[in-house]
Amino acid sequence: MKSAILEVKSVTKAFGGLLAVDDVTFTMFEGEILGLIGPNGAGKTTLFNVINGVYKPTKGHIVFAGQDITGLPPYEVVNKGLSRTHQIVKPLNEMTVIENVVVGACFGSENLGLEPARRVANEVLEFIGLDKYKDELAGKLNIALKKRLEVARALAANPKLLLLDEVLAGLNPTEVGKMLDVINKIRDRGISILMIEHIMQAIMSLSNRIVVLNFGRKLAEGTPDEVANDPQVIEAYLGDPEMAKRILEEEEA
Amino acid sequence: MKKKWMFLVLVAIFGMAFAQTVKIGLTVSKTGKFNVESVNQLNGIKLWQKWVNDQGGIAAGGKHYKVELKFYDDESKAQRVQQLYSRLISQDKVDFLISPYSSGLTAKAAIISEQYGKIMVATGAASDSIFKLGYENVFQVYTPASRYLTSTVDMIKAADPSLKKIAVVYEDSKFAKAVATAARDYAKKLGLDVAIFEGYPPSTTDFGPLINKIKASGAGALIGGGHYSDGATFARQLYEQKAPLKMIALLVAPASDEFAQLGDAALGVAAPSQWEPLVKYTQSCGPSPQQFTEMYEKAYGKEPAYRAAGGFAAGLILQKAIMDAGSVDAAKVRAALDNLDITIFFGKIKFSTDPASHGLQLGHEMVQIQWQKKDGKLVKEIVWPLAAKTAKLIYPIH
Amino acid sequence: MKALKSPFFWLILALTALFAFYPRLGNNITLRETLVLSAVYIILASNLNLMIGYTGYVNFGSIVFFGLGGYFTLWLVGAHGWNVYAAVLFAGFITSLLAMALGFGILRLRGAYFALATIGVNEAVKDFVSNFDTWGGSEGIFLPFTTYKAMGGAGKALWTVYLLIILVMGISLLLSWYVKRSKFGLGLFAIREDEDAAIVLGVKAPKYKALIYSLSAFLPAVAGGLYFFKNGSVVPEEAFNLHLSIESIVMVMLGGQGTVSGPAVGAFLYERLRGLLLTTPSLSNFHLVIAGVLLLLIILFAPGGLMGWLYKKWPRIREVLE
Amino acid sequence: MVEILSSVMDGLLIGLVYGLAAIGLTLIFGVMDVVNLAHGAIIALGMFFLYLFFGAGLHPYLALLPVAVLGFIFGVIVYQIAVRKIISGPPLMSLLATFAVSMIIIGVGTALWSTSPYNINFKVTTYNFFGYTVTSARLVSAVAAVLVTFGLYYFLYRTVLGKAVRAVANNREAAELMGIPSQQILAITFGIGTMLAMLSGALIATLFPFTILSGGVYELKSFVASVLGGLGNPTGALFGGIILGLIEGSVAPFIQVSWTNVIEFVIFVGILLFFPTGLFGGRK
Repeated sequence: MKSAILEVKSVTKAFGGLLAVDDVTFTMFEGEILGLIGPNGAGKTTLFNVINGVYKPTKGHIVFAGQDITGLPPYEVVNKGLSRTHQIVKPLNEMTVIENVVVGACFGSENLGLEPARRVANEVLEFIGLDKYKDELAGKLNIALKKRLEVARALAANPKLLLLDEVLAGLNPTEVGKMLDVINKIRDRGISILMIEHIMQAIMSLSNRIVVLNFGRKLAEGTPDEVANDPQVIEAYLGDPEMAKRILEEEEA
Repeated sequence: MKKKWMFLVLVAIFGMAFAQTVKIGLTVSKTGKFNVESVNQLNGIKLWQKWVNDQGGIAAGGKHYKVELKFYDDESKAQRVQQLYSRLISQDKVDFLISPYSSGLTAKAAIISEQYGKIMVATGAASDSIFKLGYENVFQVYTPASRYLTSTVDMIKAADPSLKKIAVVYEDSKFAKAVATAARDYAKKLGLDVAIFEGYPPSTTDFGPLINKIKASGAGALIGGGHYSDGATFARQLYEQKAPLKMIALLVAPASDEFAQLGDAALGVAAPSQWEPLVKYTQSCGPSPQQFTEMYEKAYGKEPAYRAAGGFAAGLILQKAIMDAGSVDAAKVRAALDNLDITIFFGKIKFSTDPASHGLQLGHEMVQIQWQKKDGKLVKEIVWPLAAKTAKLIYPIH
Repeated sequence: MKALKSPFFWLILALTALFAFYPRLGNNITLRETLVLSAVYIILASNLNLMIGYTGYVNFGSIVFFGLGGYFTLWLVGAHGWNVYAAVLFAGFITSLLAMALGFGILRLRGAYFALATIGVNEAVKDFVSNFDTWGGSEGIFLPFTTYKAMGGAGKALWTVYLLIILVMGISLLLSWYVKRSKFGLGLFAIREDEDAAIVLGVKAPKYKALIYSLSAFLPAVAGGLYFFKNGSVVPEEAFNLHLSIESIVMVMLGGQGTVSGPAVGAFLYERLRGLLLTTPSLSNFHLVIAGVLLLLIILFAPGGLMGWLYKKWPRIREVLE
Repeated sequence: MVEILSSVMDGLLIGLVYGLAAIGLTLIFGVMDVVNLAHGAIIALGMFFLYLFFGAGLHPYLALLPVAVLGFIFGVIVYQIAVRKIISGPPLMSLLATFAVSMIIIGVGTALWSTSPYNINFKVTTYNFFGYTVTSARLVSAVAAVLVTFGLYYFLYRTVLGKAVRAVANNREAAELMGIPSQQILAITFGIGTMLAMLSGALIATLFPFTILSGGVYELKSFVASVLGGLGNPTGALFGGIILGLIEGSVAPFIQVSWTNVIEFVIFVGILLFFPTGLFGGRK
């Protein structure tokens, strides 16, 4: 049995009266790819934000590589070796691609100086296939390249665990293929990956295990096959008329 | 042909001999809050320039120096004053300086004049503190702040020995604060209770809160104010709010003719004045008060305010010192100023030579004026000292 | 030392030397008085650029550092008999510390809120000092003339202070250059581009912001100390003149924010322009209008300022001018 | 006791006028995220417009109407020239653009009127209620401020155009999708904000003397009032103005008046830090 890299322990995050994440617990092991799925508004991105310290959980704990990191600010979390990407890309627009990645390397887990960071950045850009764009301004890239830049920056921090938030969304099939290659290559480097994804085929094929969230709660957990056949999960995704009605009512209120 | 040449050469030589000039530099607040007072002062200085040049210039050491004025607009801003005085000295190469209007600006200009060792005659600046910094080149024309309002207190005390409480409310500026502090101490010495002693920011336009406070204090008389714009506003709002005061004496503003624009709000308001057209001084040089007034009225079509007189006086004092020195050499003129002890149309002039207060005015004295109604028209009357009065003090005013 | 190989480093040194020695030749006081103002503007703009250009925080009240530096210096020299060198250094440090403490508070605000808060801080300090009797209240502090005599007379003291101001200008440019090339600077740029992203990438934004805020206070405070010492006095409306604060932003924009040379060039040009407008009688009434129109044109049509325009036109310039 | 009540009443009356100025500032911020640094200059311009119409023989209160119309037109022009292009840029750009406008206004104003003080000299009656003295000018200015505020609310909540303004404030993109021409709405909003600022300036001019530089003080007061009430919230700004007036009136009896400003700015920074959405919540 491999040791746990990330333990999410009864995490709850409330915004006012709304429970965005409601008492979620799961454990993730070293070297594994764990998929986090669920319908829109299920609280996936909120959970990411709690894990990497953007939000403080209302209740519960986050343990990373045996250390309690609950409530640490994001920059401390990165320093411990936990990086992430954003669903809505956040390139540093007026800086070049390589500078973006150098930022990741400089302020990542190894706290590199500028020169070594530049070497790391070059390696990462080559690894991820962005090297020919390295002197372009990040703001000028197309969306697929920006997504790759997100991954490159996170990777340059030399993480033990990488959180990927919908890196496939908005890409065309060829681009999706390229990104899947990148993710597999990252896994081969021994980096654990926790990923949110909507493209079912992709997540089912990539993940070792999957956690399903619905209305902030953990609905199911298991191997892709187990999850895919879980009636509750099917209901959540396909929905029943009752539920759709209920959601509508809630939204109007 | 030859004769004509000779003549031309002679003219040129004489021209050079007679075309000596003395350059005097200053800044004027053509814009900003001191605009009214400062332009008044400049008018006085320009009148002096014309007066002395019409006589062929300043006669000293067998030469005649035509007076040339060089001035810039300081916008009533302290930061401009220092730049411009540096410029006057280093770029325009003026020989002597006259101060800007107001103690605050003069204090700034004085530093520059001292740093470069240029003589500056300070008019329109009453603060004492400028002269406590160890300067050697700055000479004050006005009665200093420490003696500015003391005779006002005397006047009130004489008019109403039963008065117990007064309020001192002043503009928070270098000049007004110094004056008010001296007045408070003097009033206390005379046994008066200073119920309020408070400054307001120079930019104040709403005196409501202060007036409410004055009413609440039960003070019978108010002395204070600062410069023209705040003083005029203060007086107007005191009138509108019906402040129950028996006497109001404000600095600077009521001493200007423009104060009459306030109409009924001006009535009864008193002010200390550095000079008034009706004063009776016997001059030892320069024009008499009456001659000066006539000259000024002819040039500008209105009665001179004391700032205009102060401007003229500053020029006249410098002129007298150059004449005494017999040259425009700075050291000699400085010595002449130190030794000056004269009476001119503006009053007595004598400077302190004590190193601790060098340049402070020791000779000059204040008069008190009050706005009264004469034949249905608002007029300024001299009401104190009693020997010089042109009308009786109205007391109480409400 | 890698710095020694950079032409830009030598350019800064040469410029500083030129400022220092050119007016000294022939004892040209007129030139000195012009240059001292340029130098002060360059110091203010350069250090403000650390906040606006590097970090993306619009400090509208940066002049508060300059004013506090002036006040601490004149108070220590005038009332406590310190020599001016010790006083300006102390003023620099204490102002920096105050900025650090303040920074941890107001740097939590972003965008317009931060800008408004800095205006509020400047005005609060100005009004406080106007009422603070230890510092002379609204009258300010005037130095006794003996202070200059102790430095070998006013003439000599003014030259000494001038050279010190030029020195501070040189250090400002070097600091700006050094920060830009450092890891610290990289972190600041990341904050400027997207603070949330920078934090997630590991940039300790609160610490970095407070540090740069405090750093951007040090040299202006020292310069304020020297400048007001040279003027012989300091009064609240001159020390905490919000207008000069905003003019500094104009200088930064004019030259090009985020570059090292831009703010300096902008400050120099702005001072020249302002001097020209103020002393030309036909234009002096319109100096504000002309400056305003110029600013508006820059914002609407050349937001990168002069350097941005140059870079666009001749991209190779980037290799020499930072 | 009467004295303290007088102070409080005076504070309330002037506070309403401050509130009107602050609404002009906060409306523009709320709808388009622009902190209008030309606000003070525009207030001063309102004072001088009133002065011009008054000089032409109009009663000052009657002159408020043409001032309002001019204010609206002026605001739309300023928006089209200086603000439109940079409305989506970083906050620095709109701050500087409006500051540039302020420099131009003050520059032209100084050339025309110098920086000397001006006065609106008209007949002012003084009333006395149980020992509280108040001038008609103060009463009228406060009532006018309240009326204009009601007018604004009627516009925002009862007219189609006003509802469009609120929609754009809420979400510009969504409003555009619904077919609301957002550029026109923004221009109109800037016009209204400018109009309110000019009206408040005109009302202040009936009370106190003014110079072309007077706007600065009221701009800062508007900042304080709008931040107190929550930036972007017009009702809050009105109450912010009242609070400011009350502070000015009611602290006077107890401390030196010159400390009032220190208190105001400390509150200002404090509110920004600890209640960034103000005492009454942010934009609505």
